Amino acid sequence: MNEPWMMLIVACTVFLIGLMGVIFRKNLLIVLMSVELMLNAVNLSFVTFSKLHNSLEGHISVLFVMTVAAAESAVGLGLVIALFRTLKTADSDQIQILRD
Amino acid sequence: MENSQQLTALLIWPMLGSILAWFIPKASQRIYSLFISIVQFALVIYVAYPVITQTGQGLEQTLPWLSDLGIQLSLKLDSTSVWFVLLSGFVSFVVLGMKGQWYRRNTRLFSSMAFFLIFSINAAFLSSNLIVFYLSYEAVFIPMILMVGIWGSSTKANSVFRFFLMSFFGSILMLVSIFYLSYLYFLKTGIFSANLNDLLKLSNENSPAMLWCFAGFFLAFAIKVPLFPFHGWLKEVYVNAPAPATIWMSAILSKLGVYGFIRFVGPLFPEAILSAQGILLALAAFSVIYAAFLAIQAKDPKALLSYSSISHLGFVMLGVFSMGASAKTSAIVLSVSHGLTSLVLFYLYDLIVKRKEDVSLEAYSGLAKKFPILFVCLFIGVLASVSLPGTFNFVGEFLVLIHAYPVSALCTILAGIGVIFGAVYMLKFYQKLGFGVSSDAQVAEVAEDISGFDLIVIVLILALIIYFGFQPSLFLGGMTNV
Amino acid sequence: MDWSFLAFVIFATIAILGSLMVILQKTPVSSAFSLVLVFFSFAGLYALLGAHFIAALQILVYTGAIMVLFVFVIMLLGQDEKTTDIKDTSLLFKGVTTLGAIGLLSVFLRAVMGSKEIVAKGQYSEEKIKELGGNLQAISEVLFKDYVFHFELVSFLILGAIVATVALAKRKNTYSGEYHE
Amino acid sequence: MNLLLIVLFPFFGFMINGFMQLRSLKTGHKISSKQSGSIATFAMVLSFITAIYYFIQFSGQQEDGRLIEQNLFSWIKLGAFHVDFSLRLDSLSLLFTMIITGVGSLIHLYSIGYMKEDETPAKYFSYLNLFCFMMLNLVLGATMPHIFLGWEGVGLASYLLIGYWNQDTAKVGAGQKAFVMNRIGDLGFLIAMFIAYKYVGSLDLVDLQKATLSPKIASVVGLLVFFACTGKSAQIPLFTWLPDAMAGPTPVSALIHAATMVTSGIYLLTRISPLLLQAPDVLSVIAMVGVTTAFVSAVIACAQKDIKKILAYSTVSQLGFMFLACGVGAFDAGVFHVMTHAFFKALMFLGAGSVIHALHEEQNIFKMGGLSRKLPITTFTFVMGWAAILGLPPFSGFFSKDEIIIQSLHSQYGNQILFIMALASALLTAFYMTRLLVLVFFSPSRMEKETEEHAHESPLVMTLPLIALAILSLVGGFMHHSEGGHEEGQSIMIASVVVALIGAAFAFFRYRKFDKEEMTNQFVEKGLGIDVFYNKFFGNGVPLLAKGLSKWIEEYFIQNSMKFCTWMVEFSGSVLKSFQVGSMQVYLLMMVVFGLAFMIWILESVMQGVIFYGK
Repeated sequence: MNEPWMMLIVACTVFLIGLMGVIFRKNLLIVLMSVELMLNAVNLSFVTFSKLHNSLEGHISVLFVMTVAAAESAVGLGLVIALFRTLKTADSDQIQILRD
Repeated sequence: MENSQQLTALLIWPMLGSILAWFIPKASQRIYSLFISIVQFALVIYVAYPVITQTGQGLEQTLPWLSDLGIQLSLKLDSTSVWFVLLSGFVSFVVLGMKGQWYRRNTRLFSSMAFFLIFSINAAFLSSNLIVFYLSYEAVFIPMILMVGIWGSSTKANSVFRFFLMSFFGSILMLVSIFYLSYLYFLKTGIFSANLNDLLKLSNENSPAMLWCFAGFFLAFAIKVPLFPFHGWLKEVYVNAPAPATIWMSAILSKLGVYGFIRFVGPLFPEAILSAQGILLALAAFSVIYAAFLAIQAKDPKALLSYSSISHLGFVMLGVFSMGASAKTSAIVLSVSHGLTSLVLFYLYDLIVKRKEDVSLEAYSGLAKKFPILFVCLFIGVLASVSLPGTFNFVGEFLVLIHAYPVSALCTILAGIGVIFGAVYMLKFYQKLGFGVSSDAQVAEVAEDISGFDLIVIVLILALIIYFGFQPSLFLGGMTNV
Repeated sequence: MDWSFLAFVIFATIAILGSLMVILQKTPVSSAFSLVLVFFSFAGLYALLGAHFIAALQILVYTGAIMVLFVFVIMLLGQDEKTTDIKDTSLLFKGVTTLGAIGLLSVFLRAVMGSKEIVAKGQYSEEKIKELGGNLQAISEVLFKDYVFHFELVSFLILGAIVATVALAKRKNTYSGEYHE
Repeated sequence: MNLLLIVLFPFFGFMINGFMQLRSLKTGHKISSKQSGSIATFAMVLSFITAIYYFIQFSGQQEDGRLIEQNLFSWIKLGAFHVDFSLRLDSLSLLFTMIITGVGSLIHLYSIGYMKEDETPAKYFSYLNLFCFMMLNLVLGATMPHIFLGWEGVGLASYLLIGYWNQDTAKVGAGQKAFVMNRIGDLGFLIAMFIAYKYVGSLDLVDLQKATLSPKIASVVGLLVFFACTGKSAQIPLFTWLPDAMAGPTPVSALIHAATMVTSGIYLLTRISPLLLQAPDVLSVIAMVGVTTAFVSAVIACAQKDIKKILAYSTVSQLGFMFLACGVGAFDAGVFHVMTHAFFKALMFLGAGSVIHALHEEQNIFKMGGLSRKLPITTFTFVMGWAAILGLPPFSGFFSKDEIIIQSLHSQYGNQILFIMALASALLTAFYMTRLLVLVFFSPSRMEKETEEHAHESPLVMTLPLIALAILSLVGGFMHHSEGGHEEGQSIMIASVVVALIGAAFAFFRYRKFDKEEMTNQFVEKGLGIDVFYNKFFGNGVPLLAKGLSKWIEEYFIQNSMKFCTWMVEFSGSVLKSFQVGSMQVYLLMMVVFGLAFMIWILESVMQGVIFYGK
């Protein structure tokens, strides 16, 4: 059977790819997608560690993360819609009202 | 040590006063403040009475808080802290009776802040847990800064900023030291604790780390007292602050620094103090002379008084750094007497200012003829300040010097020279205000001599100063057996 | 070669490449579809790890619900033209980001190596799970015994999210006070 | 009888008069000098009667039985340090008590007349009583701190009385000068106490007298105490305050600056004489300083024009004689001279006061003259005082002064230099005193017409003390049982009288017909430049130093470093602000970079075992 650390490497890679996406993409939709990528990567590591430890806490956590992710993407997308409606853009660089 | 529940009352009552102040009508705020502070003082006396009479017995109370982090509300009233708590109770009661613009503008905020100040001062003096001490030590800033900022004179912004910066700079280093000490304790025992009694087990260690911790504590308290190179914030703040804030600062808050040295620095770092004793004593002695010189050239009477405060606290520090039980007691006696004296002087000066418009020292003259009783009181205050024998200050200063002499003759003599200059500037202060030809134009229309509450309180304090000048055994007796 | 290893390689490759595509595609729509790919491959990985229930949920929740939401919003906003933000971002910025990611990866890898030393101490070994009647039974046992309170709390979270979403996405009230038939 | 009574009577007088004064300020009701003065005088007389009671009690006893001690309460007690507040009466303090209360009563009485036109006589008399209270504490105190209490207390009273007319800032300044110069001396007292406590372990005078210290310590203590005495008793180098102190009312000068306070230095030295005798070096220093002061101030007195200043310098000179006596080990002679000097100098001051009173505050002796007809009683009593200070037999000064001069040569510690200088001072004393006497009372009048017409003899309240003091000046010399049966003493005695007569004759013939103002040497008149030097050096130097300190250290160093601190905060704030670019991506990138660094650090620490995590 494949070694669990391989799973972890996949999780790490996907997580970092998601992170890169969050950092250098400016389209809010893609940023949100990248966040989903990161969440998934974390979920994968949860499950892997759960197997490693012979425990089910990891699965439970994944359940909760999924619910939170669903809520988060719902709220996030709602925000994007609201922003787009007022600012006519989904580009995060354009959204700087709170800065000054 | 007796376990006692009364100590929390000293914290709860002022806190209650602070909250209730918001629900009291503006017009009756002064009466309310007076009432709360008198009850507070009575409480302090009630709690402190057994501590004073039963020599060596203290009260202790521990409430759990964040025990895992080694933070407990452990309160302790022993023969060191009891005098400071009493002094602060008394001073607060007097100060809150003062009339002034703080009872006309933002009154509710003032009383609320005043009681919050009393609360945090009491917490700082009572706490024997270093973290809690630090918290209350910092909490003192909030009302202080608000008071200077809201009721102070016009040029206050910069001074408040400096005051905050200097004090915060010092105390944040103290916090780091506290953390490091409790970490050291953790390494030794495996438990995190910031309790003084636990940390005292580290005191016999002589490592560079302890020296650094000492430096952190030293800086915090030296700024608070203040000692010579750290006094830069003081003059501006004292001059700009409203009279109650000035009195609190010079009578109580500076004592917080002294108390910190006596309570924490002395027991925790005996080795470090002994190795730096020469420098510390020299700093204290130099503070005395240096501040005296500054006072001599000061134009503003309030600046003069604030410099004189530094000068006298130099004597206190001389006693503290001399180490030894007797020297410590002497320093406490001098602290209390200085608290009373500066209370009288700043109080009376405020009364004079209320009767005058201009505040430059040149603008006053010949007021003694106008306000004879006020100036008789002021003169006795001045005499106490120059520590004439027969006043309480003399007892303190004499004891400090006589116990400092065997430790360092040179520093004692240097500080003694400060006594001479003390006479110079205090007499200058009094003469400029009181003597000479008075010009009526300068005096405000409704200028009456001191009377009512002011007179009663001032006479009471002066009587205390003179009484303790001949009968200081109350202070000395309770402390010798520790 | 083990068939499961083969499956792992396939799924892993799809997942990594798919996620790269998510962040590199110019149009949000293609990103979204790449994301679907990634979700599916993750489901496969979960299955490989024996977490069948999670695998099913992954497809249900992510691919079924979240992805639909994304696509729906893209449609709603009309974000179908190509974005230029990848090109607009300076090369230095991208370089630093990549370098940081690679650095983090190396750190993670170092930590991952530590996973070899993990000794399984939990009580839900594969045999135990089989005994209980499968993954789903085991999870429900834990979830509704030990974590029931948290479970209920999460429902509040979702309720809050629903309310928030409605509040955010709702158009400004255009009701003018007159009722037209 | 209670010893406390002696001290308490003046204290009550002080309290009563003080309260009366404060009350009158409130109500506006005026208090006459007769009212307040009689209270004050009565208090002093009561005190004097008590002292006489003890005098009678003592004279019936042996020498070693003359000691009464009364412990009032424990004053300061801390650990090993213990000071009682107790009074102790022995022959020496009894003598001083008699002088203070006796001469004090007379001067109080005199003041009733002198302060008749003053606005606030109650204040004046309360101060005067306060002074006597403090002075009695000084001489009756059994411990050094108790003496110090009196010591500072008399300084305070002196300050208040010199600056009594406090509308005049110059007079207040003179008071401040006196107080501060006394304080300089007091520092010596304080340090002497510290050293004494360190090596003796007690500050009780009896313990100090019994203590045997190493010569070095004894010298240091002795010198410091002597330094304190130079402040209080106006000796070189701290004598310049006394002439300025004449700004106060004349009875004050008589009481404080001639009869009592300034002699407390002699009292103190006599008290610790056993210590001083262990340190012969200090004794010779005291003698040299004393005789130099006597000589120098006599020289200065010769060039003065102000009647009170002449008397002031004369007092300094006579005090120099007393210190000379102490310095040659003849403490008895010094104390004896304190007594006679109290009589005749108080007499002369009061006489001068009478003259000034008659001439409406005129103090320049060149604007007086021929007053013997106008003021017969004053003249007569003044002549008695003159004869006493000159040392003409059988006046009191003859006995005491000659005793000192004899001792300066023949005592164990005496030598020729001291003797010759003492004799020279006596010559000068005779000269300036005769000059004063002749110019004021006997030479042709140089007064303005109006003043001359108004000049009149003082009322009985003022002349009565004059007469009493004149009698005391005459007979005071016989109160002392001098054991001096020196063979050589006879010749010296004659020599000193002859010297005095020469000086007197010279002055008499020079000033007999004087009718214009004398051109005195300005340098000498201004006190040989010593006062000028002090004013320049300390009077300007200290404020200059203070200004310099405040400018260079306070402003440039302290305040600028404060400014630097605030600047640092502002600067670091502005630097950190530039990180806040407002782009979410940049924040994230920073998060990644710093997170990476942090993780690497943590990992390294874990690998090296610096941080250990749960096992």
